Amino acid sequence: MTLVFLALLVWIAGWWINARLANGPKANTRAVGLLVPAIFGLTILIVWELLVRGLEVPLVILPAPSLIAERFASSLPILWADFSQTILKGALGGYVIGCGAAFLTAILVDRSDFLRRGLLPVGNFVAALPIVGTAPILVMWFGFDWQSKAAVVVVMVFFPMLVNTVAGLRETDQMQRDLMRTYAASYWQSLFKLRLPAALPFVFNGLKISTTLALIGAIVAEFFGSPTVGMGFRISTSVGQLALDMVWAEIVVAALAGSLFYGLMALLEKTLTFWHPSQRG
Amino acid sequence: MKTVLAVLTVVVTLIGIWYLACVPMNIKGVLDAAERAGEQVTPATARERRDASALGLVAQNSFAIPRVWSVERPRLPAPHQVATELWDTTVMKKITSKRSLIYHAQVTLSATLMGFAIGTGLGILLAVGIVHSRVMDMSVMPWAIVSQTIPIIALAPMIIVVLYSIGVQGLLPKAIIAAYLSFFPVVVGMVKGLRSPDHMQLDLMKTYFASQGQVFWKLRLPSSMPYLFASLKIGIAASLVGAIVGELPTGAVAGLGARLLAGSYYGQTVQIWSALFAAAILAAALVALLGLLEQVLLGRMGVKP
Amino acid sequence: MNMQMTSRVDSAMDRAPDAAVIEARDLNLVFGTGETSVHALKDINLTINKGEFVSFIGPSGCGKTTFLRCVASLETPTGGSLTVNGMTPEDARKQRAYGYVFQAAGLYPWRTIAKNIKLPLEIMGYSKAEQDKRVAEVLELVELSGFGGKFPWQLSGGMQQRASIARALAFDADLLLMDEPFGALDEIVRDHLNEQLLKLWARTDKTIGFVTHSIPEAVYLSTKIVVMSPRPGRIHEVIDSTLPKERPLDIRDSPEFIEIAHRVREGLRAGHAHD
Amino acid sequence: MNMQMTSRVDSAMDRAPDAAVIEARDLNLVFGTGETSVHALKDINLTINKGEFVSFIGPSGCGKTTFLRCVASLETPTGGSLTVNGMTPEDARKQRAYGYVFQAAGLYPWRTIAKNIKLPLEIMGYSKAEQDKRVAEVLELVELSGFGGKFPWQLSGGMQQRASIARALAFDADLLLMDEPFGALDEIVRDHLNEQLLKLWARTDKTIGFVTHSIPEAVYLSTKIVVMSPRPGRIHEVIDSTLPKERPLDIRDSPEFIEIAHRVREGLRAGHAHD
Amino acid sequence: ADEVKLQLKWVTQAQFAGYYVALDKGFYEEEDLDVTILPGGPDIAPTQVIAGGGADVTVEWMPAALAAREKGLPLVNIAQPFKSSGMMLTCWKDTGISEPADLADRTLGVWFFGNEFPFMSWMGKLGISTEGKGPEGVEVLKQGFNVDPLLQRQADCISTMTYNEYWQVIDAGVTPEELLTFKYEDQGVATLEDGLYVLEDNLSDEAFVDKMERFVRASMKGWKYAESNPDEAAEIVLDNDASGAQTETHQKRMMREIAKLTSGSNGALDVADYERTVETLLTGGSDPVITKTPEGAWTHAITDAALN
Ligand SMILES: Nc1ncnc2c1ncn2[C@@H]1O[C@H](COP(=O)(O)OP(=O)(O)OP(=O)(O)O)[C@@H](O)[C@H]1O
Ligand SMILES: Nc1ncnc2c1ncn2[C@@H]1O[C@H](COP(=O)(O)OP(=O)(O)OP(=O)(O)O)[C@@H](O)[C@H]1O
Ligand SMILES: Cc1ncc(C[n+]2csc(CCO)c2C)c(N)n1
Ligand SMILES: [Mg+2]
Ligand SMILES: [Mg+2]
Repeated sequence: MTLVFLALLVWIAGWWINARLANGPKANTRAVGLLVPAIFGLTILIVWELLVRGLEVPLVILPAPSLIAERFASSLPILWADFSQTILKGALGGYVIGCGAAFLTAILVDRSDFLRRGLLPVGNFVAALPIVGTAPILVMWFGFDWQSKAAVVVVMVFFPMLVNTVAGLRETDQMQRDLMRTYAASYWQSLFKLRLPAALPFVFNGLKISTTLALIGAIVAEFFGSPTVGMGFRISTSVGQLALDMVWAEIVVAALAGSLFYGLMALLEKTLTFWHPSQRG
Repeated sequence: MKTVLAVLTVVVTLIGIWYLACVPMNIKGVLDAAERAGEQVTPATARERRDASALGLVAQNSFAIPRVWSVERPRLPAPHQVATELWDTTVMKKITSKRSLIYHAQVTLSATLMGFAIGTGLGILLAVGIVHSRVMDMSVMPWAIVSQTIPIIALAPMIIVVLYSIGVQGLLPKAIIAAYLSFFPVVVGMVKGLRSPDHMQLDLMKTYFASQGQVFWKLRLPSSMPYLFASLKIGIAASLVGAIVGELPTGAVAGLGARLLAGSYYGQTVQIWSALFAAAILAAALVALLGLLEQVLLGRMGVKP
Repeated sequence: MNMQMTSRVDSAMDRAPDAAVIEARDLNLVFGTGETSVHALKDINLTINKGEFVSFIGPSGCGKTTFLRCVASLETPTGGSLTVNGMTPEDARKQRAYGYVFQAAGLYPWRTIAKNIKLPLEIMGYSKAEQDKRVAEVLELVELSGFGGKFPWQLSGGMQQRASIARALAFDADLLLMDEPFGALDEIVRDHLNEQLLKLWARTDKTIGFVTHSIPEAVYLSTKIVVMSPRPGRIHEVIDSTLPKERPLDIRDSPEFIEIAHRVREGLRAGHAHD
Repeated sequence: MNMQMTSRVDSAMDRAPDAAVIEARDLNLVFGTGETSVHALKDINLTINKGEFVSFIGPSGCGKTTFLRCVASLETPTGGSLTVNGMTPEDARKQRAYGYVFQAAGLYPWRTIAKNIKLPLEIMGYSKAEQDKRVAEVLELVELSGFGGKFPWQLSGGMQQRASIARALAFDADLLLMDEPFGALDEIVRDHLNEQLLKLWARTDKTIGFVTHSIPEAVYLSTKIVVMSPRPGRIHEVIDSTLPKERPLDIRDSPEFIEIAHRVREGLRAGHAHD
Repeated sequence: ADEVKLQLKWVTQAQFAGYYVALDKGFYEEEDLDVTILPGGPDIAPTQVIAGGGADVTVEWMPAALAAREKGLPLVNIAQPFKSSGMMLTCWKDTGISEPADLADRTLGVWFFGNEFPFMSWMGKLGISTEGKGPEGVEVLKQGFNVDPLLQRQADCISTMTYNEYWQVIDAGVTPEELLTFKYEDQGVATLEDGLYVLEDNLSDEAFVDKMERFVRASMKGWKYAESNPDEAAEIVLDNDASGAQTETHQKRMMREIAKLTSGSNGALDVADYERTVETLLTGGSDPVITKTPEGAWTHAITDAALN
């Protein structure tokens, strides 16, 4: 019980420090901007640890962060193998193919008003499909290795990316397009000099959404059949073996990879769309 | 009108492609069956056919082509097979029957709606907190993003089991997974929406010396509506995915997810596809409903049609 | 709401008691710090008396808006003193001492015109009946009776701008602060609104602070024209108008008008650094 | 790019050969159909000769922009005839016969000022060296040398507008179409740009079509002022300016100027229905 | 009535007919029990459910139960309605496999999620590595929910149960002659399946023990009824299937096969079977499932009281 009480105390303390920092004079500095969420995360970890210990939650229900960290440190080779199978091959492969294909399709679709009118509603319908449901089908089609995972990812990211890119290519305002007309610019000139740059913020929106979709798709698809390596494989077999610490270690890998992937895209976005008002603060 | 025509053209084209795709996809199964029935196929044994290209097989065994659209357990069911199954399991069955897709859709729907309600409520609350408290903004927002990089779907079974163990069963565990998936778009959209009033609109409130509550109710909330609806539409689709995924681990109990799984378990591809389409139709209907609600509400708010 | 004397009178000893509505002494405002700081207002000294119509004119970035925002307590000066109705701008804001009209009409699109005008009244807790009465009154005043049930987008720009003025007039503030209220309108509509504004001012005896970019507008409307210059923003010249209070539109072709306009233009040009 | 005669001269028989740059005969344009249709241009007859500076003035919605867009072949008339340099507007556009300046600067935010000005040059296939030369030239012309490397949002509104004019000047078009290019600028900057534009026009002998809301601006700049009136959009009056070609800024205080301005205002008022 | 929550290892099917029959025929009621049967699923670990207190008793395979015990979750076998194992490896005959040694250098589908232990032991015994293809090793696929990997020839062999997946292969149009099966029973690596397990701590609670005695008694009554009335039992199962996915033919056939596995048991654990299972698991190759002989992993106390 004392541990539970302590947890409460830690929570209050963490919040208090953050409140001081966030409303203090240095609130807008980069350091504080990083520190505050870090303190928040740390507080949650400590509270979690204390609560699990204090309430004696069984290991098979929820392991303490310290156990997870221990498992993480001692299983690096396995985690790396799983990471490279699921993320590097499955997720990344599918991401590149899916986003690339969607991008090219968007350019094609944008060329024809008829296609856009016809394809977009259909695209939205398909986007509403619970794509994870196609995982068993795609495993049947593409086999057990990473190719089927990549296929699931391709299907998952294709439509969000397509819809965003098409919207982006429409994003130019009337005046910007008219300007191109006054120059009697060709289709390709106005594509490369106007519509693509103007679409970039939307394209990145699609790319960012797709990062998390890619991870989810690749991991979940492994539930429906996989070789004996991969994060989804490890998670499901570890649950069966009650090795919950391993499950959580994989989740940590997923969260790290996901955040990194997302962050990378956000960084790329910042450098390429520096001119967009949303990036200028 | 033009749009309808365009959509129809695209749909017809897609269905055409689909029918064509059935040929290479299903040819091996058809040939295996033919071989067993004693017919002459080339190459003669399944072993050899395993490594042959599908298109090659089609070329060599053109007699089998018509059969690819009526295989019982196809790799890719033909559109009419899916349509027939959909028809049989919706219109032709009593909706109380466990074999009725409507029954299963309704099970999923209730989890979806419950999860959506929880997720949306939570999302809006969180957004309100984030907009009004700097601490919340700085500490919670980054973690909300990180939270979405966790493959919750992979955790669904554990969540179900953990909730199971504290006595929570039935709708709620599924709804919680659905809520987890739907809260994020709502938070992001709502934060954006609540922050959408421009400086001038906020300053106007300041000149009236309006309280925070008044600013919220009279300015922030109304101006967030378009953003809210945009994210609600994403949220409800996500919620449906969550509900379906939440149905997978509990196996073949009830719901579209269960149909999906049971279909997969027994190799009933037609059943998988019809469950998938039912889910997509459900999602589209939900989104359309929200769109309607949006139109009515925004119309009442005088937004230019 | 009448002028209320607070303990801060000492800082305003040299003004005629109960006449000065706005009083700035060595007012300074610097945005930001370090290299990127902007000296938006430098050593502003200005007294605006009750019932005056004061225009602020000057090139973009000279601090016109900033000054008005200081008066409205939407911005906090970094030096000097500023009183509104003899109190701090903040206290004046809390007493709802002024109505503010922004450059764009800024009507809330989800409210009808009548509901937009009601907005401040709701916030200030007027009774329902009182709200309705006042809305009808000010709609009449800006010649928009009959349009109360329309949504903003159903009105032309000029009508929207009139509605936003009505909104600022709906509650009892003796001070009206207007930041380029007609900037977005075409010349004919603008002329018309100028005429109406003058009439309104003459009738209600409000004090008006008015920012504009247009020399004819400033000359036509004001009893006093404050010409400002930028970098740092300061008052270049204060020109008192010799025009009569009664001003038909074609006063603008009179030599007196042209003479004042000329002075304003010269003042502007002298204080202007081309960018 | 000099005027090129095509086979379509027949449609422009009654104009002085190679003088009329723009020629509209009974030009009509109706937007939409049925109940919601708008008659934006009705029976427009107008000839603009080489070297003229023609201003279009009129209340909002009278079709000024629409007319300019027809000339630029951004809009297709629904009746009557219109020729530009003796050809159809479409052919003229394809021959890059004109430069167009929009109301807002409309610079692409992802390009620097220099790159923005290069945009038409890239599209029209000028050589790299030629591009650089011309950019330097026009930047000089609009007094923006040294700002080529900046991004649009790093410049003030006036500077952006000047950059957009530079962009339209960078390639050899003898016709310049400007749709309220200075609408968003303050009066002083506007005066300055007006002066420069006049100089440029005098020097280069371009033909200029210029839309404005400002009476002084129209009078100051033009050799011919087209006063339009709305609903349906038509030409109310065409006023020829009697001012000399050489126009210092203070010509605006001259009686002649005031007289023309007065005529324009009267014309405007007569054609205007208050909203 | 006393409440009992039973967690099944898998979805509602004839594999669990005994419990559904006991429920449906009122055998539990007669023992003054109020039994709730919780269906399992592909990702439900019964051990985890019981550890969290979500169930009182669970149907589980012994390898998983013993593994959990070594992980610190003290599960105890209180009854063993299944005498023999129904697990086997089903291969295409035309791949040239004729004996276990031929399995090397093949692709095999295996169930994981705690069901992989018997397979690992077998391979360990055969001296075949599961790390990858090669003259001494096999490529292992994590097999999904169905028999597609075999039908699509993505694997040369897959895991099947005599009562379920094997018949799905047959239903897909494959003839028994095309197939070759290796029963774990025949290979001497059979492990006990579908026993009833409870948490050790609960066994010191007399009321709980009493409840379990009645539960096991009623359940065995259900099993014996099901064995002798397979078609009726299958119907009962179908009535309880909420997914509407099971078919009558399949369940009736499954019930007949299940009866073969349960017929040899009266419910009491055969200690010889237990020891064979433990031995199999201990010798499980390089990475054995359990590392030391478990203590107290079973008890006869309940069956002794229940069945006499
Ligand atoms: N919030 C702010 N932060 C930093 N600088 C500001 C801020 N607001 C205004 N400034 C700067 O202060 C100076 C004065 O701005 P202000 O808006 O008062 O000018 P203005 O005279 O109203 O110009 P305009 O005619 O363009 O409206 C400008 O240089 C402007 O860039
Ligand atoms: N694309 C369009 N579709 C329908 N109506 C249009 C369109 N463009 C312009 N109009 C209508 O045509 C009329 C003339 O418009 P135009 O833009 O030419 O006016 P303007 O004189 O340029 O006005 P302003 O001074 O406000 O720019 C207006 O009533 C306008 O609403
Ligand atoms: C994903 C998955 N994991 C394990 C099993 C194994 N399993 C558990 S209970 C049972 C009997 C069902 O016929 C079987 C085979 C499976 N089938 N699918
Ligand atoms: Mg301003
Ligand atoms: Mg216009």
